[in-house]
This record gives sequence, C-alpha cells and structure tokens, in this order.
Amino acid sequence: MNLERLVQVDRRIVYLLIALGTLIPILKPIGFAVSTTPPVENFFAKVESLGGDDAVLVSFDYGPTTAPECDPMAEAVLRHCFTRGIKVVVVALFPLGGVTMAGEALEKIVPQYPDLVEGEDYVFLGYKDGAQATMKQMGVAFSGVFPSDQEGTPLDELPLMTQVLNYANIALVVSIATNVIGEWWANLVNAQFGTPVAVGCTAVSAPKYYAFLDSGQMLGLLGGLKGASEYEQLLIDRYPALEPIYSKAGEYNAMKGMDAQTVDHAIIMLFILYGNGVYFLIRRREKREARLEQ
Amino acid sequence: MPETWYDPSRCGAPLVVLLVFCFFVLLFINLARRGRKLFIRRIAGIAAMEEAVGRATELGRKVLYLPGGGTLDDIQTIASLAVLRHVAGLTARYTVDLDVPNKDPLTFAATRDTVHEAYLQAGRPELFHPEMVHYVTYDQFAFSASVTGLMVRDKPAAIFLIGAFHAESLLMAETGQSVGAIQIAGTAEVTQLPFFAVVCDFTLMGEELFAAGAYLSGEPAMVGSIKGQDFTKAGLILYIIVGILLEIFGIHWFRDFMTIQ
Amino acid sequence: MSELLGVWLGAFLTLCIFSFLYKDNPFFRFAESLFAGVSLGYYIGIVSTNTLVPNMIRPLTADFSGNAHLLIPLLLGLNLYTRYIPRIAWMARLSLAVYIAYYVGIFMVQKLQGEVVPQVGKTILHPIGGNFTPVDNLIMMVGVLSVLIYFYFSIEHKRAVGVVSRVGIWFLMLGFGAAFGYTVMGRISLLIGRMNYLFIDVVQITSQYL
Amino acid sequence: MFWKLRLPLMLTFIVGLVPIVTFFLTERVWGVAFVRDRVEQYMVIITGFALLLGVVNVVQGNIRKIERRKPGWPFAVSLLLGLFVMGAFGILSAARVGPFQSILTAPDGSDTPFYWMTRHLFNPLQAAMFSLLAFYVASAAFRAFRVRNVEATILLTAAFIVMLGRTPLGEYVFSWLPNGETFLPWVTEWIMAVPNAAAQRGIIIGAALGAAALSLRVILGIERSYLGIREK
Repeated sequence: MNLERLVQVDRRIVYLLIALGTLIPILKPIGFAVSTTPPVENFFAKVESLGGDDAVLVSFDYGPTTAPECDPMAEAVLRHCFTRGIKVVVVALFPLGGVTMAGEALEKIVPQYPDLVEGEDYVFLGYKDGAQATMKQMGVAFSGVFPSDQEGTPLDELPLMTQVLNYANIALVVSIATNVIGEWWANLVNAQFGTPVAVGCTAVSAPKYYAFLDSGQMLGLLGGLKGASEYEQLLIDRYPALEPIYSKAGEYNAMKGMDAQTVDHAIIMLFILYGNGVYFLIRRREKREARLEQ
Repeated sequence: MPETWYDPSRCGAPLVVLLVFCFFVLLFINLARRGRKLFIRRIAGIAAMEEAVGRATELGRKVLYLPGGGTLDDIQTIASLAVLRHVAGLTARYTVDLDVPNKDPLTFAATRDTVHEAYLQAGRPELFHPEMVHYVTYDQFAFSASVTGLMVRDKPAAIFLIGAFHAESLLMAETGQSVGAIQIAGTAEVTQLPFFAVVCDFTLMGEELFAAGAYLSGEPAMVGSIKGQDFTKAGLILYIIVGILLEIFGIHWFRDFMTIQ
Repeated sequence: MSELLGVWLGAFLTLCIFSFLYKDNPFFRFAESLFAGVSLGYYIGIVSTNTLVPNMIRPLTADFSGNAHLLIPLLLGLNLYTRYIPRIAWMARLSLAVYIAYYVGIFMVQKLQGEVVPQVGKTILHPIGGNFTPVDNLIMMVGVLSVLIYFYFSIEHKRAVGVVSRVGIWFLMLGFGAAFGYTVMGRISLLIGRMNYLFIDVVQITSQYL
Repeated sequence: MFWKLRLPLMLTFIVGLVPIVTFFLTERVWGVAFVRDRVEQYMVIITGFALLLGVVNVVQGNIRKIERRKPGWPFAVSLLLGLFVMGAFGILSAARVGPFQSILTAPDGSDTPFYWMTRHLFNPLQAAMFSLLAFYVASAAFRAFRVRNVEATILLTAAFIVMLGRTPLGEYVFSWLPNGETFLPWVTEWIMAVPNAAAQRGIIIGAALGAAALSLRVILGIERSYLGIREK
C-alpha cells in the first residue's frame, strides 16, 4: 500500500468538510450540552437580581466583522432584560458599524415583546464618537452627550430618560465589545463611578479581559461564542418559554454557532490524528527497511 | 501647565535604558569602524535567502517579495526594505524576475527606489523595469486577494513575506505553500508568528527581522549596532536575574524601578 | 428594492471568492479585480472625507492666514510627486526622509519605554507564586530568559547556551502552538458569519420582498 | 552630492531627534506642544497625498494591460471600473455634492451611493476573503502538525490541547474525573497565561531592542536602504 499517497489528502477535501461542518449545524442544530462557567453565571445572576425599577445600559462596542460572536450576546442580554421588565438604554460607541449592530438587534428583539413601549421601556440613543470622553460625560449627564435619541426625539420627551440621568440611575453596564472599548468601561466607568460592569467580548480578546475579571472591575464576562452559548443556556433553563426562539430553524444563535465550532474543531483534530497515524506507519516502515538493509 | 519642564514618569527607567542602549550601540559601531572583528552567529532564515533565489533561477520562475501589510511608519517595513535591497541585488545577479506588489503607497515609493538602486549597484540596470514594483490597493483583504491570485497564476519559486503582517499572513503563506514555493517569512507581529512558523520554510522572528538587513550588508557599522543591542540585552538579562534574587529577599527596588506608574 | 439587489450582489461576490478554494477561475478573478478597484476607490473616499478635507482643505479655505502652517504638509505631500520629473526626482526623497525619521524617532523611545521597561519589570517576580500553580512565576522567568538567550546573536548555540536556547525554542513552540489553536475558533466564527449571510440573511431579506 | 545624499541624511538626523527629545519634556518647553499637536496631523496629511501615487500606478499599469491586450486584460477593465465609480463617489461625498452627502448614511437614514457600494460590494468581499482563513487554518494544521521531532511535537500538543479545551469536547474527555469538566479549559488558560505569555514577552523584549537599534541606525544615517541611496 502506498502510505505517502494516504497522507497527501487533497486540501479541497479538508475545505469541503469544514464548509459542511459549519453549514449543517447552523441549519440543523445538533444541541451539544453546554456547561456553564462562573464568569457567565455571575453575569446572568446580576441581571436576574434586577427588576422593573432598574435600568441597564447596553453599549454596542462591536461591528459587523465580529457579529457572529457578538450578536448572540447582545440578543440574549436584551431578551433577558425585556423578559424581566428591566428598562434598557442602548448606545453604540464603536465607530465601525456599532450603531448598525444596535439597530438591527433592536429590530429583531423588540417585536418579540409586543408590550414594550419605546421611550418608556427602552431607548436607543445612537452612536457617539470618542469613547472615553463620551463615557466620562455620561457619568455627568446622558443629555450632555446624547441631546436626543437616534430618531431625534429630545431626551426630556422620553419618559425613561427623565428618570435615568447618569450612571447613578444605572444598575448595570453591559458592553458587547470587540476590542479596547470594553476595557475602558471597566477601568474608567467602574473605577471612577462605581457602576457595575459586565462585558461580552470576542474569543480572541478574551484572555486580555480576564485580568479585569480577576481584579473585580468586571463582575462577569462572556468570552466568544462559548460564553454566549452559556448565557443562552442559562436563559432557556430559567425561562423555558424562550426555548422555541432558540430552537427555531433559520435563526442564528450562539448555541448553533457553538455546534459548528465543535464539529469543525473535531474535524481539524481528527485530520491531525489521521495525518500523524499515517506518518507513524511510514516511519515504522522506514525503520524496518533500514534494519533489513543492515 | 505641568509643574516641571521634564516629564518625571519618563525620565526614570526609560531614559536610563535609552542612554545605556545608545552607549553600547555607539561604542560597538565605533569599535567596528576601527577594524575590530565582531562575531555574529549564523541565522538560518538569512542564509536560506540566496538558496531560494538560486532555486527560482533553476526553475526559471519569479521571485515574489511582499514588504508586508504595514505602512512606512512601521519600523518593520523599514527593516523589510533593508532585506529587499539584498534580495533585489540577488535577483539582479542571478537574472531572475522579481515582483514586488505593495499595499502602502509610501512604501511603494520607497520599494521602487530601493529595487532600482539595488539593480544599479549590482551593475545590471538594464534588467530593472518599473513594473517590477507596483501598487495594488490599500485594503488588507483586497491586497491579499490580488496577491493570492498572483501566486496561483505566476507560480513564483520563492516567496518572501517580510515586514508587518496581520490576519492576511496565513492567506498568503498557505496559498504560497500550495504552489510549491520556498517561503521565507519575517515579522515581529507576535500574533502572526505562529502561522508563519507553521507554514513557511524559514521564519525570521522578531529581533532577527530587524537584524537581517544589517547582517546582510556586512558593513562594520551595521554589525556593530547588532553587537551593541546584544550587550544591552545581556545587561537586561543580568538585571532580571539580580532583580529576582532580590525579590526572594523581599527587596523590590529592581522591580519598582522598571514599573511605570 | 436596492436592499434586495445589494444582498444578492454581495452573495454572488461571496461565492465568487469562495470558488477560489476549488481553484482559480474567471469568477474569482472578476471578484478579485473588482475588489482591488473598489477598495482603492473606497480609500480615496475615506482619505478625502476624513483627512484631506477636514484637516487641510477646510481649515485653509476658512481661515488661510490662521492655518498657514498647514502649507508645510501640503508642500511635503506635493513634493512626493517630483519623482515624476527626472531632473528633480531626488527631491521626493526629502519628504520620505522627514516622514520616516519622525516615526523612527517615535518608535525608538516608544519601544524602550512601552515595551522593554514594563515587560522587564513584570518578569521580576518572586519565583514562588502565580494565578494557576505555585510555580507559574518560575516558569515565566525561565521562559522569558531562555527565549532572550535564544535570540542572542553574539554566541554560537553550543554547550550551556545551546541547552538554554533549546529550552527557549520549546517555549516558542508551546506558545506558537497554543496561539494557533486559540485562533482557530475566531476564524471559524468568521466562516459562520458568512454562512449566516448566505443561507439565513439572504433568504430572510428575499422573503420580505416576495 | 549634498542635495542628493547629505541633505536627506541631515534631515533624517534632525527630524528623528525631535520626537526623542520631546518625549522626555513637558509642554512648558517651547515647541513641545507644537510637536505633539501638529506634527502627527502633518504626517497623516502626507499619507493622504501618497495614496494618489498608488492610484496613478494602478491606473497606468491597467491601461497598459488593456492596450497591449495582455492575458486577463478584461479583468483590468473591471478593476478600473470599480476604481473610477467608487473613487468618484468618494470624491463627490467629500465635496458633498447632490445625493453624495456623506460616506455613510444620508440624513434621512437611507444609504448614500458610496455607502451602498461599501455595504454590498466592499464589505461582503472583505468578509468573504477574511473567512477563507477558516479553511486555511484547517489545512495548515493538518499538513504541518506532525510528530517529527521534539519541537514539532510540543507545537502540535499545545495546539491540540487548546483546540480541545475550547469546545465542549474538552469537557467530555475528562468528565470521568472529579471536576474533570473544567480540567482542559483550565490547562488551556494556563498555557495561554504562563508559557505562551513568557514566549511572547521574550519575543517582545528582543524585538523592541532590535527595532530600537534599527531606528538608531536610520537616525545616524547608517541604514539608508529606504531612501534608495547608493553607499559612498
């Protein structure tokens, strides 16, 4: 048997398997069990401890390039808040498309809660440049940075914003972030104003964020798709009524994404094992031949 | 208005390190210029460059040189220009075709001058033609698309990926591998080194990239500067070791001096 | 309607790019060349809107004498084009020299202050201790020092130095392998994003118009 | 000789020292505020001018390709078409002419032509190209991760552990141990935070010194490849 041929798999076979391994789980979820970890559990518990009198600030600090990881986090947090009747203030600080992401998420989630009234239960203030300066100013007054909401309604005409004036009226800041903006929420807003901060970030930037978690500047962290899928799992366990939304076909969420991740990782690892298995056989044959020649 | 005319947070450790560093580098440049022989060990990736160009000559295919995705204000790009000068000298001597696509327009201006000069110096100005060095686009992924397309169509025998690379590193290196080219990479981007190390035949890592141009030139002053840099490094290694020993005895001076407030 | 057209256009171009995985073909070549052109045009728009107009043209037209200092970059910028006039082509070098020299100077101090000093400081630890195991700090020091010695150019990798630099290589390999494995997840997320676009977004937007 | 060699090198030396010296000073010293506020802005403007150098080269090269009917010349047409349409939209947006009010959305929230092209041509192409990495990372791993020698084995093992530890698979593998679910994720975090960080730190310190040495060579005029200047 020609072992060398066995190890030279056409790379297009690898590509095809990866493509299928990504597509099939998205269209037809497998539903690997998701175990949850403390950073996510703490995040969830904090939101769970809030109610109708509290307001959460959700900041969209990511853009389209990291949407597959970050969208599910934003959606799960919004659903969680709306299910509990928590008031939500939405802003976007990421210059490259943060405002689009926020708009799309609200467009998707709000219709699922027909009782919500814009301006009373939630507001969308839009995008503001200069993340750190903006964060500081919001500590003084939201109206200083956002004179009106995304549609141009002045803040004093929005019932919710007459009660939520600055961070003092915010029970929790949630930042869904792709790079440094999430860090600033921790080391600037949490440090200077004492407002609790929880962050969802991409897998690539997660290691950096653990330092803030350790130092207590963040009370919770969702790291990449894995973190997002954990949050979704906690949400479904606590509110089984949300389950149909998450198992519906034709809708993307982190659990489906995580299925795809798991399948793709498994494909890559199996290929590595296969390659090394054949390589081992080749080596053994070469050694045997070398012995015979002696 | 600040209280002092100097910035106290910067005039501690950073200034001391800068002065020590400049002292060693200038000292060894001087020694080298006075004729002192300075030993620098062989660096595998650098030694392989001539071999790669030689192979392209045998196969009659081109050499592709990518000066990275960084701009000219990135020091890695300047290091890449120094290597390019050498590679262009080789392609001129071996009369093999060279292709240098660019992402940054200022780098493009500099690479064209560098290649032209290398051909003049090699005594083969007639082999230089301006289309060798051309501009593609400023976008990272559009640039990668064009370059990967170039690779599969021209099938270069040797590919140099030297400079600042970001996510596009693997797109290019993997495509280059698939067309069977010898690939020599060099970057100081810590996040991209793993991909080059896994896919390319030789990789100049971090420091080796910056030393490559000086090493290749063989000029005494250049070699002297590497020596000076090495001595600073030795000093830092010593500093770390002493610092750790002091830490064991609960003395934090060394650590605190190098901690920026 | 423009949204529908746009989404299908985007989907078509995505498939053109993906076709490269099978092999090079005219569809990929079309997408690739279009991409090169459009992206360059995109940066023309970005540079003129975000840089040239607000930082130079608008200040100069609004208050010329107050912003006359902006003539310095204007001249340095125009000077780049002397390269097209052979007799004074050398002048273009001056702009490059100024540009490079400024950044090189910045780099020199930034690298020493922002990277060397803090990274050295963080390595000076009590050997016993760490967030994960009690020997984390020790491993950290051995790793940093051996990698530094691996890069040491003045001595051959022989005897003791050879052994230490070998340990340095092991650390490098461990780091590279881990970083590679760690990145896989992020890259697959990108593909998930594209699959969503092709098979979920396109379908949903199309169904809105049907 | 003076104009072509000495002058650029003198300029390099003087300009290069400016950021180094001002780095240690505060705004109390004359000129420091100017350097900090203005020079960076100047450099950005110079890069803005440079883009046209590239554009000119691309246009020339592709027109030549079309004129000489070189193989693949029709693709040069699509390239130029993309460049001229998008570039024109961009310049019109900068000048705020007619429907080209911005490079993003118009005041009423609808797409300007430039933004429409960005969203439906530029962004999908970028994202598609970027996502090819998912395939390449897989094929590179399959081909390169072999137990060839000690170094390659370490590389492979680290990659394998981390890949396993990042998915639910990693939790199943050791689930028979007490607290086994968290074992591999823990190992993953440890590798990233300790040995990987040590390697990175070593590379960073060394590379920073190398970069500083190169900077010094440039400022002293020893390294001059970037200027395309012949040695004496």
